Amino acid sequence: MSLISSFPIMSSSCNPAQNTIDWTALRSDFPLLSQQAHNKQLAYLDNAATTQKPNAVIEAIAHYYRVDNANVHRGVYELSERATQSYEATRNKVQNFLNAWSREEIIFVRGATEAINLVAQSYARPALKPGDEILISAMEHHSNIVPWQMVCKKTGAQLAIIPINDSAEIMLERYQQLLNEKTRLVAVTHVSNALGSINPVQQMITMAHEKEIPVLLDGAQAAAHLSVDVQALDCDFYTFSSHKAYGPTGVGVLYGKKRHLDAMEPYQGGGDMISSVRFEHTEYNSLPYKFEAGTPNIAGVVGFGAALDYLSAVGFDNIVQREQQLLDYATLKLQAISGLHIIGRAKNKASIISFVLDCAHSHDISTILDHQGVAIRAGHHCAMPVMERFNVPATARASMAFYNNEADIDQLVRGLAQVFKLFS
Amino acid sequence: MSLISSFPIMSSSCNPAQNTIDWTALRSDFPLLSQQAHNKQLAYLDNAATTQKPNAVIEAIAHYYRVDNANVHRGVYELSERATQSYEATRNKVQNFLNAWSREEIIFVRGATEAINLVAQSYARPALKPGDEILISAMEHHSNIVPWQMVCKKTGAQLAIIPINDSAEIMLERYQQLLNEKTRLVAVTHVSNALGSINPVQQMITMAHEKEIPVLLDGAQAAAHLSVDVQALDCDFYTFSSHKAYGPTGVGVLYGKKRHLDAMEPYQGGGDMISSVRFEHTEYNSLPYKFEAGTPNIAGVVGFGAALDYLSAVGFDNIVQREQQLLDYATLKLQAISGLHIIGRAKNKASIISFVLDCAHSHDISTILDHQGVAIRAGHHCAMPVMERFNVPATARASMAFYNNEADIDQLVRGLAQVFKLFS
Amino acid sequence: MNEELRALYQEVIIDHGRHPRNFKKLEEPSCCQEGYNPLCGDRLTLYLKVDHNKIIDASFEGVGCAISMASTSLMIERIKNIPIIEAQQLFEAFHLLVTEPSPTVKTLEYLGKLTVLGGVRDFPTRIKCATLGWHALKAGLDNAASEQRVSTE
Amino acid sequence: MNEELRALYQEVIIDHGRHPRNFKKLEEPSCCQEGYNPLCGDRLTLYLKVDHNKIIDASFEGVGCAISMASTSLMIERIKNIPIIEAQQLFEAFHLLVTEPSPTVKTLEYLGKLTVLGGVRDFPTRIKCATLGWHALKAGLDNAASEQRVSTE
Ligand SMILES: Cc1ncc(COP(=O)(O)O)c(C=O)c1O
Ligand SMILES: Cc1ncc(COP(=O)(O)O)c(C=O)c1O
Repeated sequence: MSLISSFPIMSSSCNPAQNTIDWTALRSDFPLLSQQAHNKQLAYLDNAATTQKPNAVIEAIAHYYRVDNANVHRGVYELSERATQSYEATRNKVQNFLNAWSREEIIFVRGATEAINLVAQSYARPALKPGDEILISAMEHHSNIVPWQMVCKKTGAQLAIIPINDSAEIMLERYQQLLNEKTRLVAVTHVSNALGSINPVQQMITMAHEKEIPVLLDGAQAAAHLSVDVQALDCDFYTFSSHKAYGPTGVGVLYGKKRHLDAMEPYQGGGDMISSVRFEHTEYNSLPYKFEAGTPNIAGVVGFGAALDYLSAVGFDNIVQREQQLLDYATLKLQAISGLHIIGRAKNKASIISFVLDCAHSHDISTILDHQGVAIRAGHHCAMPVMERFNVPATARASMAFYNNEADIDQLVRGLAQVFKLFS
Repeated sequence: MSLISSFPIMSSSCNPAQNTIDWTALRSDFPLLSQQAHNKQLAYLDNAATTQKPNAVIEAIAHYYRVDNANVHRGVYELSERATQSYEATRNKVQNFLNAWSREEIIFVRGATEAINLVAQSYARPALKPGDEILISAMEHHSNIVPWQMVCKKTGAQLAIIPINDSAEIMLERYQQLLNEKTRLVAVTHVSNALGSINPVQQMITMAHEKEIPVLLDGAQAAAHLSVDVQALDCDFYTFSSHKAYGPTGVGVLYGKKRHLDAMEPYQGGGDMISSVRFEHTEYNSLPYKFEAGTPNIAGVVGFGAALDYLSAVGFDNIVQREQQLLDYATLKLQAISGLHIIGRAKNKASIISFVLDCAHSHDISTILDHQGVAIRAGHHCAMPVMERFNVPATARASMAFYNNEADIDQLVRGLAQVFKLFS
Repeated sequence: MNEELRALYQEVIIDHGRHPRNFKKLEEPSCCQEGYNPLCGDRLTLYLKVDHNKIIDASFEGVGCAISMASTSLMIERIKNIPIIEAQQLFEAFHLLVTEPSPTVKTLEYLGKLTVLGGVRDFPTRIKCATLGWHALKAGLDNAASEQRVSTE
Repeated sequence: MNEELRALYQEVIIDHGRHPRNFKKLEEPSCCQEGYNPLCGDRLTLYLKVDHNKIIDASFEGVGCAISMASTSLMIERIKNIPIIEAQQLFEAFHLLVTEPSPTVKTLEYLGKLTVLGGVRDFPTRIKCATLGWHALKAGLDNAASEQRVSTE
């Protein structure tokens, strides 16, 4: 197949065992990375915001539109059948990717944000009473705060916050105390986008389940960087976005245990999510279609399938090992800079480094780095409460993907030297 | 620019005045149309389900991923600024396309279905009381029925139905009677997907506004086939999908008058839609971002911009004229077939023809036509109440776009001859 | 006309599609089961009269395409006066016929006249049409069985 | 270091960014106006003392990048002891400075020392930083004006 043969690591080695990956060759699968920015080679270090796409993904989308485009699930003709099969094939791939029990547990949405909102509106809202509690952590992304605030406002329920220590780790004893008979749901991030912390979610789920409290994991920063097994975790819901996992924008996944999804109200009404419509009465369709009203992002889902194929060809063992190498290298280099402070020093960390400089605000840092060809993020990273917690107005954040290399990090360090030159 | 130069009608003539279009050349802008289906040239006549995409759109998406991909609205670096500008440029194009008063009135969603659900949840649900009425017509798509049923169930409001006559036209006198002091909203389709009727929406809006009742138009079947001016119409909301307007899947538009949108609650919570988040209190961002939580379908929106450019280069005068030609031709040919009955004979019709045969069920028709290379839709077209109204279990539907031609219709007619051969 | 199409629309099918047998309501049925295909709107009601674990009469009503009408009509001809357990085996065999790339000779022999529906294999979007009546049968028998269990317990 | 960057981060800006002038609370201000940039989290409070349509004192507090701090600091130096109406003209002129490709000589002369912020033109994502204090000024003056209207009516 053309998508596979255009994948360099496959031609050099069919067995994606550790250390056999040619990372340099693999980088050339990502066309955007070869561009110049401000006359410098681009060092793209904003992967927590969004990842770049391999040619296989870009080609899968174009191929879909050139050859297979039709509406799904309803056509009798072959073209529509082909479109439906490519769309549904991705559902199977996601099922494997997460090791879900059934393909019916995989719902396609726009992104992690919509997935969380769906659970807030269809699962939590009808069930919550005044006084009930939703438990989140102090390191959540706004997408895992605001939907719960909205639903609390409607129902009279309340948010409770699991505190984090100075190293940016969940305080498990406090978490244990906060789990109580009023707690209706725990919603925590698997990996923090602002701090890099990998949370002890397995343990947290066990603790919550002892009190029969269900758990939602926000996997936006985890799914493309760790291997996730929802059955082993036994989480009740898992959410993530394709665009942060080398796939297209406009696609996300809600995984939910079948018994929850079955019991839930539909989220949106429309075509495909119904079984029969009369003005007097409407019957809803079965899973997963009950939650997929209207024409979905077909091309996006097809492209996402290509991204999952790509990821599994690289292999999570390799990805984790390479990204930890990069994290270690970058941490070493950055902490050697005096006047630079890393925010977020959890023992378990993904390849995300937030930092502040004594001499310059993160916004200025980012502007100057941009002129050295280095793309990092500056600001609150949609995690304002984290900024408050660490008493900083904003941070600069470098986040790495497996296609980054030591040269990117060196370029970041050289760029920071310019900041110091200007500001001190 | 490469997108423009790859656009044949531009090279032959810069002025898209009527009759100057080379429709044959233009057809070759759509790569999918040149394929064979079952060893026959494909006659794609299911444009009401989804339209095919011109190269300019496919290229715009690939170009975005190869060159501009970054997250929007939050990055300081140039790449992110470029992504934001391409994304926001489409908002201006949609504003022009609909002649909206302000770009803030344009909200990007997944599709028409989500747009209607957004209005149902954020506009109607908080306002509705038991006994209130939402007025829809008897020819709505499920996407403009089920969201209202869901909101009625939550609030105790009721659906009222504007009847249609045997020609599939809205009965305006009955509509006038149904508009009463309990009516909170009129939600009608601009063009019926199952019948082709173009509804007298200008008149209907005037009648509703006389009683100060707001009107939502479902423009899913209209936006790519008629020129729409929301200010002239004075509708309160207008909704449509990119994928039915030659653009990518996973993108839709909600237009709403600013004063409505300003007063509405946000729909989903998350990144980008907030101005500040504290655990105690969250402030929402201004329009349009209040309604665009999370990372949007950036590439899709960029591709949609290319589709709008394409449409405006072809020009609505040309599109309307060409599609009416095709409608007239197809109607003439089909009504000459004895044993074939056209369902939906409104005076004002878009290029959609639903029909039934005495001798064969629509599903069988579609299978046989597929084997002749003709793609049409068979079924209830997500409009089951329309099927009940006309007392048919299902219909076959041929729907034409400007890139279709008389040969496609001849191929359909020849295909039908095979159906008769087999079934009578 | 192409071969696959001819294989799908065999004479028997066209005939049963146009003139379905046992197309009526049944007086005092043991169970009446709705079958519904939301894709195309095909809808039928299957009536079964069961006695001592045997189907003693069956009929149906409804609207649908030639495939779903013919398939249900042929099914009813075959299941009349056979034990429930055999009807359930037939269901499995029929399922294999329309989904497996090459069903075994044994399956084909067992199904007999019902094999005329094998052509549907090449039309993935039509498999639901061919199995609509059969799914109604399975659901009806399951319900009948569980009701009987309930009433005998 | 590249030229555009040097044009953005001139000495004066680095200096005012690091040591903003009039960085304090004002006693008994006529108005105190918050300015907030959700993009980066920059947040400042502008204090104005107005008497007889004239700004007689001004100060600010807050956190932010060098551009927003310096811009506000330089703005306050300039608006002290000028009539409200002139401050409003300055707002317009400053807006032209940072958004127009080539501001007129007249605008540049009028703005004087404030022209050091012209370099921000080449950094579209930073224009909001440069204008944060100015937007607070405009909002503050509008509020002050409407309050005065309210109190004199
Ligand atoms: C931890 C976390 N949760 C949720 C989200 C929201 O993802 P999306 O914007 O794709 O919906 C993000 C992305 O920024 C994130 O980092
Ligand atoms: C009249 C009408 N309304 C709404 C829709 C729903 O559009 P989408 O599926 O793109 O959300 C359709 C599409 O089938 C339609 O024809």
